[in-house]
Amino acid sequence: MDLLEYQGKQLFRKHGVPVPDGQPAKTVEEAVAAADDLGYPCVIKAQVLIGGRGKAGGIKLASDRREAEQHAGAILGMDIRGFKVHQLYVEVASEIEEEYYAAFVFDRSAKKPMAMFSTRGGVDVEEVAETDPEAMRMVHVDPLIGFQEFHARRLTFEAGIAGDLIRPVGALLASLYEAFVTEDALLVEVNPLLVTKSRDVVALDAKVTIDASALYRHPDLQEFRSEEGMDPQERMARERGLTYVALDGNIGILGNGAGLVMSTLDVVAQAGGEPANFLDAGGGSKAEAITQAVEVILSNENVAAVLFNIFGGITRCDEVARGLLEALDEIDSTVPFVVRLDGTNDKEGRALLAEADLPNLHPESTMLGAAKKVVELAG
Amino acid sequence: MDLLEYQGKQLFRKHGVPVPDGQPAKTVEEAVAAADDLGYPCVIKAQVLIGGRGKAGGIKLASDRREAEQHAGAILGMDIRGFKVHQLYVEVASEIEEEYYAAFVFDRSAKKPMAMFSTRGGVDVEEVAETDPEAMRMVHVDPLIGFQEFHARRLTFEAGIAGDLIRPVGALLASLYEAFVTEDALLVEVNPLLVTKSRDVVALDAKVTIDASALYRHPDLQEFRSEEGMDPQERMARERGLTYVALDGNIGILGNGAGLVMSTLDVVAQAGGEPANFLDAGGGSKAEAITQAVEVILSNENVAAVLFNIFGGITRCDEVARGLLEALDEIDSTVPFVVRLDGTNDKEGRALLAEADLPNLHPESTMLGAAKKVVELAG
Amino acid sequence: MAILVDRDTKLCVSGVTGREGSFHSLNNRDYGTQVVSGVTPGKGGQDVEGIPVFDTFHDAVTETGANTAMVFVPPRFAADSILEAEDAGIDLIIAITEGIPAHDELRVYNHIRRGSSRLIGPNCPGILSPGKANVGIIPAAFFSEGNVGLVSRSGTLTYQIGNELAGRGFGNSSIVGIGGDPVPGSSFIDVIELFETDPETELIVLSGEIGGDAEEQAAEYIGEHVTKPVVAYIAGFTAPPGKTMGHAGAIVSGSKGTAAAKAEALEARGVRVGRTPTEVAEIAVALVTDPT
Amino acid sequence: MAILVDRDTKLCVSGVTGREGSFHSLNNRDYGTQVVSGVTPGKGGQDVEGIPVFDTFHDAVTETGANTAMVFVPPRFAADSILEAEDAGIDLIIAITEGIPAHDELRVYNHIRRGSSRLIGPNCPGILSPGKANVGIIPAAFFSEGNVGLVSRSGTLTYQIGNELAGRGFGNSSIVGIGGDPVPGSSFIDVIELFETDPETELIVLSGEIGGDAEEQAAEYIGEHVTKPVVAYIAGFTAPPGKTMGHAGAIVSGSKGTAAAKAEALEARGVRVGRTPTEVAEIAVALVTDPT
Repeated sequence: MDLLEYQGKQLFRKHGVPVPDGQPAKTVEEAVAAADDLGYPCVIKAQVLIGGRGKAGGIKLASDRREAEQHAGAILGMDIRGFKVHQLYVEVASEIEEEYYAAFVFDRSAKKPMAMFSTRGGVDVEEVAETDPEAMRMVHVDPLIGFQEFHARRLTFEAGIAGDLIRPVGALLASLYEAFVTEDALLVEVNPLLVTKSRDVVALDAKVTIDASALYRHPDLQEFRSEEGMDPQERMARERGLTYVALDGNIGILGNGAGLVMSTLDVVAQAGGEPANFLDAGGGSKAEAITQAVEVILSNENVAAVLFNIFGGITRCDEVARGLLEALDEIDSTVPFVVRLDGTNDKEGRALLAEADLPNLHPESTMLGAAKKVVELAG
Repeated sequence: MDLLEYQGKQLFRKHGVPVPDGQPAKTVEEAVAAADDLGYPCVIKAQVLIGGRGKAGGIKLASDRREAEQHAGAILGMDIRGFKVHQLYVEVASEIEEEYYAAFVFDRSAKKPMAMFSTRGGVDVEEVAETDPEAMRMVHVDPLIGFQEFHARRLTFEAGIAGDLIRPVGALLASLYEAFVTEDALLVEVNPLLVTKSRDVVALDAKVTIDASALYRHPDLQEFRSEEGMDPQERMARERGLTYVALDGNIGILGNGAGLVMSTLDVVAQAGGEPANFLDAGGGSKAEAITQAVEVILSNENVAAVLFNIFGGITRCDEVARGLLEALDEIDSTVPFVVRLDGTNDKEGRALLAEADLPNLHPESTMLGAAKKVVELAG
Repeated sequence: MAILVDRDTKLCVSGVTGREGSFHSLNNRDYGTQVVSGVTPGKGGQDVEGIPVFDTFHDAVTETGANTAMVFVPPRFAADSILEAEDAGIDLIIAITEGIPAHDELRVYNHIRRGSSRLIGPNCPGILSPGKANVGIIPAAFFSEGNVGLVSRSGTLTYQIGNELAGRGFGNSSIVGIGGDPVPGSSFIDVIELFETDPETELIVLSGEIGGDAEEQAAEYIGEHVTKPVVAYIAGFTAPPGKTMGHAGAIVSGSKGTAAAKAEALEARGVRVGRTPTEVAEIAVALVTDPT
Repeated sequence: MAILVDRDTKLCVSGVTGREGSFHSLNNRDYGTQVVSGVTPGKGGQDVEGIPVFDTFHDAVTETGANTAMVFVPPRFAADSILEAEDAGIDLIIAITEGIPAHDELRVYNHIRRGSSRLIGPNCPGILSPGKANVGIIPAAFFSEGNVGLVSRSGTLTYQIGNELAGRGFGNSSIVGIGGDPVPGSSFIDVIELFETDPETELIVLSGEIGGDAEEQAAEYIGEHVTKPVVAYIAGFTAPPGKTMGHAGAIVSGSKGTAAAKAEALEARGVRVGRTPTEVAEIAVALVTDPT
């Protein structure tokens, strides 16, 4: 779950990561009131879950109330790389002396958190890491002992920052790690990490991704859950607890288990078809969940045919068959369904489908056969 | 550093360990005001750093203001096993249903914290552990992962407490561990851990020992430092940063390093003498520290002779000699000093003593010889 | 022989009294697995169709000699249950639970890894050694004893590939689902190392997917340490690139995590990669018929 | 030969620019120890009479090939410095610092113990292998090369016993101060194990003191694993019992921690215990003259 900048900064503050004063705003009036409150010059920032806001004109300096009003009006409702701006953040303007970069992220390879620091912040750090790898300092943190002072010293001394910044940057990194762990973040990224003219160190941006699996222990973070940037099917699927990703083709896909669904996409593509979605019905799906999944798939008007590819472990094929039949009964669709059922209770499932004997139901016995069939039916 | 009950409970509260309401008091008036505030019945408790307060009459139930006044007056100033009562704690009376025992302590042998729990609390648990070891449940905690829910389950299920108490007792144990670690305690002990008639779980007593080496990171705990129960020499030594323990004999002992001082005590005892103190001047003592140490030793009027046993590593023998000569110059004592110097700069140290040529200074070249000499001189 | 679970497995199931837990425990027992005990705090003393239930793993180990644990409790309790099993001296812990918070997994991983227990999963379908023992939720009826060692990040995809292999007459020494979480307790490498030394295993099939670099690491390991033939499958060639917000992840991994990059890494080390589950089985047939 | 430190030791000193740190670093170098570098954050690039100073242990290891660390920084910084040395891949870390908080020591101990580095101390005088290397604050002039391995919890008592032995013509293979803190990085057993396999060591002297049960554990180990003669000394026969408030400590240790109990445990395993440092030396003479 990605957080907007102002949400991330709220967490930063809670854990002692210094950030400039700022206030969120949803309307031009709120933005102007916030700007008046914070004082001028201030910065009006679009709050969207995508990078490149500055280049897109989503971040503007306002030196007085007139400018604040003007910028807020211009930015609200703006479209930034497909994301519409519904939310602003008004922040005190900072005088920039240096721009650094700092982050904590999971290193899946080493299975440890990785601390990252660079003096080349405020720019595309992926490019920095590629063209000048030495400029990106990285150290692993043993999660059982946590981020130690020596980690901070390594990062800062090796990056070669000035002596007077070693301690404040180190302290910021320690607080950032605390936020990373305490808030169950998968990523905390500060770019740029600012050194002001008065040699203060502040996080000027905040990119935070929270582990959705850990939300149960962060009731305060659940309200940050945003549906911004989701297409209607994705929103429907989330409401029903399904994993759905919209794609561009015309073949609806449903499977159980992410690996099998991905494999199904591949096989359909190889057979010459174009999937309309990725939908993982998950393990142990009951009939009701399957019915809802069918609704989600069919709500996409591009869908010309649907492939059900089920290999039951926890999932029982008879439940899937029952769910599908219920859905077809309710929706009354003529879209053809190719259904392949294997695994737990597959015989029972196949029997249910045979019994229903619907004209648009096409049972297939193998995954490859089913993929070929659905491509044929989708035309 | 041992804490008084009310100080320990202050820490408990901070970490969520439930304790009955209570207020400290230093006078009868304060105690009565506290009792009025808390309501009756309440308990007036002597605050001393020694066990067995109840048996000694240091804990009394007051059912009204008259009794509160009476008990507070009786307990203040009372002597409990050598400790004079300067401080009271007034606490809401609890209705006792069960008395358990809980503690966290360092297990030096396993080099891990040990969690302890017993349903046989409110009594001498050392005796319980001896006569009925099964009644004392103990589990080690890996300090790198901390006290987990399973540790609490093991303790409580294995102790066989009622099902409705598993969670509250487990939660109390988790909070107690947090206090143990966060406050740098060497011991936290709750005896009794009370189950009230309304099935609430509270810590009715609190024994907490704080690691003196960690006080630098607990400025709030430093004010708890008490000099209660210390003899005048111990207080003088502490003010000077020396480690001093008063003993019953007449031979003053000074050495550098706890092991060497203990060994010196043993050797003096074997030679037939009786040490008057243990004094470790520590590593790298400067002349001034030695001078102060001599002052502390001689402030004990029983001292008939003094043994200096120095083996210099960090400590330099010439510094020791210089400190001793300065002290003797200032104090003008006739008490004989037997001095054995070996190690770093021993030649220089011995030369300084020889040069001073004081009548009450007796250099010796071996530890054993020095011990025999000081016993002879002490008479 | 087989790896990890076999006739000597003595299984204790955490969450044995739950709906899924009891269903699969009994299923595993029906298959022949020795399910000696279960753990559900507060239900000690009860039993699940003869499987005795204990309040703690420690009691279960002491009383029933369990050497393997299966963790079936909800995510909120799973990390604690794994740690408890380890503390109780269980050798092999198989965590089925999906949705354990990543930081919990990280702590558990780094703790377990430095001890002597082995963790498989979490978020995995378990391990099946056909004809010997089944621990987890793999539908055993589809698989028979044989010489193919199968290791996979994905549950149902494992069944699919196993099924394709079975369709061509292959049986399995063991089928190991290592799980799809970012921090699996055991990696492809850990399992492949066991297959390499298992006399029954003659062919190893690795089933991977996009994300992370576990397949790339496995490729390197195979190139250096594995003498047995290995066939691989990678799911996700046509998966859309995930939306990730920050840059740190991309920099750290150093890998694109794409199916193409993984297939390339494997092929560079001499591992043949099937483009569909069916093709994996076909390659396996070719390798056995004409091993080169 | 010797144990732990010798001519191959390449020492990096944490806190090398401090008053005590520089004094003893130079002292150790004068003795012949290879003091290759030092660490003081913020003073990287400077030198202490030719010893190059680095900001981090990682730099020091990379640049100077240090394999041994001596930690001389104040207690507030010591645990971090030990962890840094370990993270930088130092094999042997000798922590002189006194007064490290116990919970810090506990975390450091449990972390280091599960890795491959060895920690001696904290709150110890270091290690002297006469004629080869001196790392720490042991006054080396009193000791010469020889065949007695000496291990002690106490600093100055070590010198006293070493001196008594020297007075009777004994030299030392190595003198190891393990430190007097409740959680020493290495125990008597760890060091005795090394002496047992060190060909130069013919006699082992153990110097203990009251408190804890390290001597009792050592006694058991010696009884089972040590073939070389061992002489022991225990300080504190006449020490007053410490005032401790709670009961938990006494229950956990199970040992009284008294000198008498320790001496008894050692003697029960055939270890002769001298009642004074002088007597230790006399027993050593007797053992060497008439080894039984």
